Amino acid sequence: MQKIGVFVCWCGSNIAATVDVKKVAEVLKAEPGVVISENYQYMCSENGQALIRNAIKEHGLTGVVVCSCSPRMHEATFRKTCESAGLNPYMVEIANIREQCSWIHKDIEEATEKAIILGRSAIAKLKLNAPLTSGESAVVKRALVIGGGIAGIQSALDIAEAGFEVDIVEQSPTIGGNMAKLDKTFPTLDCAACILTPKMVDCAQNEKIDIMTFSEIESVKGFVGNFKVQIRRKARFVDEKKCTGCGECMQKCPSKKGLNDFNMGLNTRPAIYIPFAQAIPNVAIIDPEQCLKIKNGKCGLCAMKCNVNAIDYTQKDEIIEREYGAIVVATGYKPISLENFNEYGYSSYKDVVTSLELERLMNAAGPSDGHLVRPSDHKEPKVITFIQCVGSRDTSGCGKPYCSKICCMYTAKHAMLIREKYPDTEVHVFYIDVRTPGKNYDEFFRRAVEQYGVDYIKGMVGKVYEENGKLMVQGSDLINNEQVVIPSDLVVLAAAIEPNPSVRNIATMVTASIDTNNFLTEAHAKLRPVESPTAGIFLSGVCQGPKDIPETVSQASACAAKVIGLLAKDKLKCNACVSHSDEMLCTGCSVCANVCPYGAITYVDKEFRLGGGKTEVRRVATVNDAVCQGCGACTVACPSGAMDLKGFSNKQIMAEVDAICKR
Amino acid sequence: MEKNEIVRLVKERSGTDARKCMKCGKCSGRCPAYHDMDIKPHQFVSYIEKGEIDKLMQSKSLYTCLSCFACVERCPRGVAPANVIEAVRQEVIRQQGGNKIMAETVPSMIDETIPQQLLVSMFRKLNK
Amino acid sequence: MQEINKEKKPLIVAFCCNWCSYAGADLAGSSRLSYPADVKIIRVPCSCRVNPMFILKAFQRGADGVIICGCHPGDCHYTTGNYYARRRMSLLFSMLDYLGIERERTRVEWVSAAEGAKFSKVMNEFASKINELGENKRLEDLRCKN
Amino acid sequence: MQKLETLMLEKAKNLLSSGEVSRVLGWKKGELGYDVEPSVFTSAQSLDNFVYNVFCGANLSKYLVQETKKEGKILVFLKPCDSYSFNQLIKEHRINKDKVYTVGVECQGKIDNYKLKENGIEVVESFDEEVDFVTVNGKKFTKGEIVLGKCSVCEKKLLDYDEVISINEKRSPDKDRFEMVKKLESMTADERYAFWKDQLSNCIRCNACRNVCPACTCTKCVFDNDNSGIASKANSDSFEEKMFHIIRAFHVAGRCTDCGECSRVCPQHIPLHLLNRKFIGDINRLYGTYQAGEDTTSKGPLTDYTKQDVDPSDVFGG
Amino acid sequence: MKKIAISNIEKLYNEISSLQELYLPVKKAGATNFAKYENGVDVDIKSLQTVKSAKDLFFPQSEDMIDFKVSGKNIEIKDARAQSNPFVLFGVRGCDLKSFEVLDKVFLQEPVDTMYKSKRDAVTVITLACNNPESSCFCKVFGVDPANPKGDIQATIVGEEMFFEPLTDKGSELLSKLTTLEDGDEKAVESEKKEISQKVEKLPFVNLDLSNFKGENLMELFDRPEWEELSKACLGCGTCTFVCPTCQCFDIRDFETNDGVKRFRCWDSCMYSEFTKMAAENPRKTQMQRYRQRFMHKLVYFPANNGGEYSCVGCGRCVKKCPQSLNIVKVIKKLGGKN
Repeated sequence: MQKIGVFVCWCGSNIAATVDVKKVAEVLKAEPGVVISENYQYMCSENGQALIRNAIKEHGLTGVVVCSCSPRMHEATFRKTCESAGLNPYMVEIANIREQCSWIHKDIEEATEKAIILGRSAIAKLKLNAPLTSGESAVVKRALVIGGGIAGIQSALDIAEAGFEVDIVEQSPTIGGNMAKLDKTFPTLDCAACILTPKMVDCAQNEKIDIMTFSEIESVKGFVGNFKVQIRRKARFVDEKKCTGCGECMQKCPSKKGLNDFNMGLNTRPAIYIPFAQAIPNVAIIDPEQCLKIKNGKCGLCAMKCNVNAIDYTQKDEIIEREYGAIVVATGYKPISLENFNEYGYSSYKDVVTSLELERLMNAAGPSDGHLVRPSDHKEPKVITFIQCVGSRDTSGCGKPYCSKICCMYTAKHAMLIREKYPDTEVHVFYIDVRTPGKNYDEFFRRAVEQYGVDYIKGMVGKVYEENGKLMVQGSDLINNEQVVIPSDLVVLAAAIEPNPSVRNIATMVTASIDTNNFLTEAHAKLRPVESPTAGIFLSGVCQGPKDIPETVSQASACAAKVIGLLAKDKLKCNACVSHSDEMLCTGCSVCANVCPYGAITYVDKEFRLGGGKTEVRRVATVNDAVCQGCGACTVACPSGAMDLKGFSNKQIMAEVDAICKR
Repeated sequence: MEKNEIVRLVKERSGTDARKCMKCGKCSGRCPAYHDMDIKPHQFVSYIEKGEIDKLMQSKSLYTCLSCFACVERCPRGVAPANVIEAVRQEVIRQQGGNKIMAETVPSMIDETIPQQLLVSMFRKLNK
Repeated sequence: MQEINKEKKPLIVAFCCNWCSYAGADLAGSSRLSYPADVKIIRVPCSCRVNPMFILKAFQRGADGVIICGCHPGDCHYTTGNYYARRRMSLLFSMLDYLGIERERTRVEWVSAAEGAKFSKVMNEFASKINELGENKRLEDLRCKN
Repeated sequence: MQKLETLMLEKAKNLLSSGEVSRVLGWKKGELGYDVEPSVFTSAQSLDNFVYNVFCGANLSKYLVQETKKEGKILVFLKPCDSYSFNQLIKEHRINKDKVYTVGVECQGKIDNYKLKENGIEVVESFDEEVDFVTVNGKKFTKGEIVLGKCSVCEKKLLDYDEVISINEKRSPDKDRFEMVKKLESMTADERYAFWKDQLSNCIRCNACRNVCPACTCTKCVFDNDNSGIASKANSDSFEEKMFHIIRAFHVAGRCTDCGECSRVCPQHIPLHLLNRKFIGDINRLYGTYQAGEDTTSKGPLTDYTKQDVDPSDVFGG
Repeated sequence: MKKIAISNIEKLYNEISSLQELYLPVKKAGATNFAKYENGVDVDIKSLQTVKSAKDLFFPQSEDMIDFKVSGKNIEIKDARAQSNPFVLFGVRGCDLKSFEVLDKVFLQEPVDTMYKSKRDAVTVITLACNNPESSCFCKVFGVDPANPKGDIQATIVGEEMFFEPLTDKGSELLSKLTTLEDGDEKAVESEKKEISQKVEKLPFVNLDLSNFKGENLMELFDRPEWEELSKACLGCGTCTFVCPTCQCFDIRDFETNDGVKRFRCWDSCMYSEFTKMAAENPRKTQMQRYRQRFMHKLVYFPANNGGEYSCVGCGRCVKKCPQSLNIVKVIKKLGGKN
């Protein structure tokens, strides 16, 4: 038999002025199950709480209804009160008779009647409450960072700094990402390598950080605090532990026709190579498609040359499994493919290049040793035309609907650097808008125009064609209202950026949500921008949306802070109001998992007794209490009525409905 | 007909939402007939948005547009300047009423200098 | 349309999501923006927790109108809950209409935690609409009416 | 059609004798010609009673939920509409596909026994089927006159799993699937209310519609579950008629393949499919055309969303 | 013997319903069932068979028993049984009439079911001979003569006229009050009856052999392997039981109202997996067991306890209504004897 205590709060005159609190207490006392009903001036005060505590002890109450202000205000208070008196905190219900009654109604009779009904409704619900306990789960004190660009590096360093172990998994043979390819960085024009490579070295030297390059995520299981991840370490045919990075093998390799990815394919590299001088790890790798030994068994020069016997032509992919408490997704971006933009002639003319290619052309470690020449004839370009928004802000279906955010600034940087280094070069920039919000950004852009005399033309290019050995760039000059044709030597396209294509697969594995542009969705656009809605998954860098280096680094650090906050806990307290599946009713149809935003539901085959000694194996849903946030989407989606939500069960809500409708 | 009504009709017939234009000028950057136009393709879009139909109806561009649809093809926002030009041209023709050229009479008018595209677009226009 | 007499006042059940609309209702309260006492609120974690069963049950028990309030689409605390609720309720309401039940008796409104004024306005409008419609006869259960 | 039956029998006998399958799920001859019943055949001998003709309206897919839990593989013949239900059941993990050998069979529309009786035919002594006509006891009918309602609007394709037995091109539908739904929608609310009140007050809650429905495969129905809060056994009040049918239709919304079994089996001839079809029509209109059971992987419309979905207040075009 | 032209019959309905409530076959939304006669209803008296049987009138699908009114912590108990006023049940066919005998054996034996009895006592039954029995009819197998259903008044349609013959005092009394009727001749009725009897002989199921269904064969029949195949397609719905004129199982349920609890009884079906949930569950776990129970009850258990009286009347409703075409005829043919 239930013993319910009802406690009606006056809230000074806030409630008592419009609600006859004594009458409410008196009427509710007559409700079946109610053994004590009191009213008091301030229930939330220490004296009020003592009243409740004493009543629990004296009457052995099984549940408490407080008729007071909004549960959003004091539900937690009264739960604690009850807990301290030995009553399960979830055996408390609040009837909101202030915000939703006394404050909005003037007529005392009407407000009192409504308060009674709200009280009855809370009693009806309480009768079906069950004591709930929040589950706990241990936290594995190790983080996984997927992606070894500047975002991943920064997150990993910060997490390691706080004393936690971090693994970086990078799909290419070296960490560094896109930033390693850049020449200079805006708006300060410091050299990208000079600021990035020390961080890369820090990663390599930090004993808390384990770098796994040329590796991919194979599968992710588990939940916040307890992820089990399989990582595929792809065969690089060189023993990472033995290779010293001396580079001798590269010299001897006879197969030298491979396109150099690091230089955006602008020059070639041997079949065995180190991506670039400061690569981390500074270890060679063999391209099996190109290696004569691996392809037809004839060669083996590099192995002969290697002093430390690091070469292993038979190496196989290896799958390792590790456990993590948190996962940081830092998969970054790539420029979009320009095959849809024939008008700019990217695939027809060698001297139409993307901005990232230009970075390599200008980089001292690039294919032309930092001497800016055009790819076709290696001559110095005298007229260079930049085209912005190539594929950005494009809703025609050819490009991307969003602004790629970084192009305005790097184009200004390129223009400025060129004018600085080659003052006799003419530089034109076709733009739609120049967007420069950011500290010292607009000043930077204005410098390009005012100090370096870059010719900015408001308008877009309609076509690029070749005439007399020149690239003719035809476009609008909207300010002068004329169509212009600029004979150029080099055309640079500011291609839109898009999330790394691997992110889709990774998002699916970690059950993180992803938007129509393949950017990962944050838990809240404003208030939780570095977390995924899936607990334990964090977002770092461009995988969440276009951003430049300073922004990426700040987000990466913010992300690290969140990870540290999680890993610092020994145990995670779970939400007590979680869904649960009645296995006797569940048909395993998978509908609930489809609507769960957290990936909290999995299915298991379970054996059930049918009676008469018979058993049956059925697929049933199980909810992971550590992951479920208690929204209840599954409870309505579930066709068989097997899913219900603790604390807001079907029966509880229907009991409230019934109570409200009684009159 | 009232001016606003004409603007509405032209917008409707062109099927173009001029508000989608982000004023990049790519259409005019690509237009092969640009130099023969008094009102340029990108201006057609902004004029119609501003309701300046009279200027458009008197524009010589109506007759210099080749209907090559390069502007439509190139627009990153899915706006169709050529369709606006076409719609204005149609409105002018409708208002002129009787002076329509019948499709049948076109062959007799052909001379070798008329561009093929113009012929095609005339047939498209006149056979309605 | 039948007049509702003084004793038989209309009854409106409002399901409000905990994060936006319930907070919006609290804000209406603290701003002293009144709406009829006929409106009784039931707190649910998210609009996606509202089972069509609850709505039918409310009508069975004598409710004259049922309104579901949730976060604005895109603002859901649980990111996607109200998107599902939106589809479910669209289909359910269309079905009730198909069965000849007055379509104004059911409603969905998106009310954020900041929209106390909107909450009060919506409830006033809805209550007056229900008043106009009169007693729910088409989805009533006579056993519940005494 | 006779030839089709021969091909099917041959297939069944071969698979049984080769041991590829241990049972055959098909249709068995009745006593009056039209009272064909679904049956599981376990031997070549028992197949003597196997039949496939215009009276095989029953959807066999749901039986597979239980049958695939048993030892051995079962051969099943699926008409186009059955195969959509089959797909939906696969999607919902209700059938173990490894235990089924699936043969799609051609269907030109099955006869509605009720319409047959209305035409005075009490016992079927002989019949002859063509794609567009059927002659029963010497009386010639166009298919449109006596086929089940679901067949006259059928647009379903024969889905191919293990194999397909088909001779003739499929008959095209006679009418628009949503004709009656649209007609009801165009009525006033009062007229609609009166229509459904008449129809649903005939409901005797025999649960035939529920139990035959391939989308209703719950371990325990909410209406049978005293813990669900809405359990009920009879329509003790007119409210319960509506409650039952709204919940039943909503329960299968987005999952209903429109196989029409609910209406076929209703002893009171309540056009229950009009409720399901309303949901299907709304889903098509509001969220894009969706045919449940067309595949085994896509997300159902109620477990999916787009950010631009209409608000419930705009559903009526307001 | 009285008669009336069928073209005039609405007048008769009006006259009867002015005296007592009148229930007769009414067509609504395409289905014919017994319903109260009121202005504007679509009477379908010629319909051979209603979907639900006439048992509805004594044993409705759902009926209130007790109301518990709760206020605060007090409970008040109220009798909620409906008062039965005299009423006329018109258009009952031979099979349904026979079913009343079966139901009486169940409900009127001690302890008497007062709810059933009050309605049974209040009725005056006007039966109607079946001019055109259907192929699914096999009432003759159970000793029913569809040409001669012995109600309080027996009606027969001959051509465009309906004839009435009172068979009980109750019947005579009612008939004497009906001024719209005129005197009729017996001869036409007799020849119609003969014709009906000839038609009955030609029905496909008229010679079903029931000889095997005897109490002494109970265990043998119970264990017959054919049940498995017979029940294979059974969906476990309640159609057969709900349209059956003799099925009499019910459940007692409580409904929580806004001020207490309403206790009512409603039909239940042995075909349901939720039937007779005892301490935990239905003792019959498989559909085969449930299917077997229904037919064993009709053909073996009931006659064994009731002097050989089967609790099937051969109306054929299950033959027509089973969604998957399972029915008692198939059972009788398989297990009954020399079929």
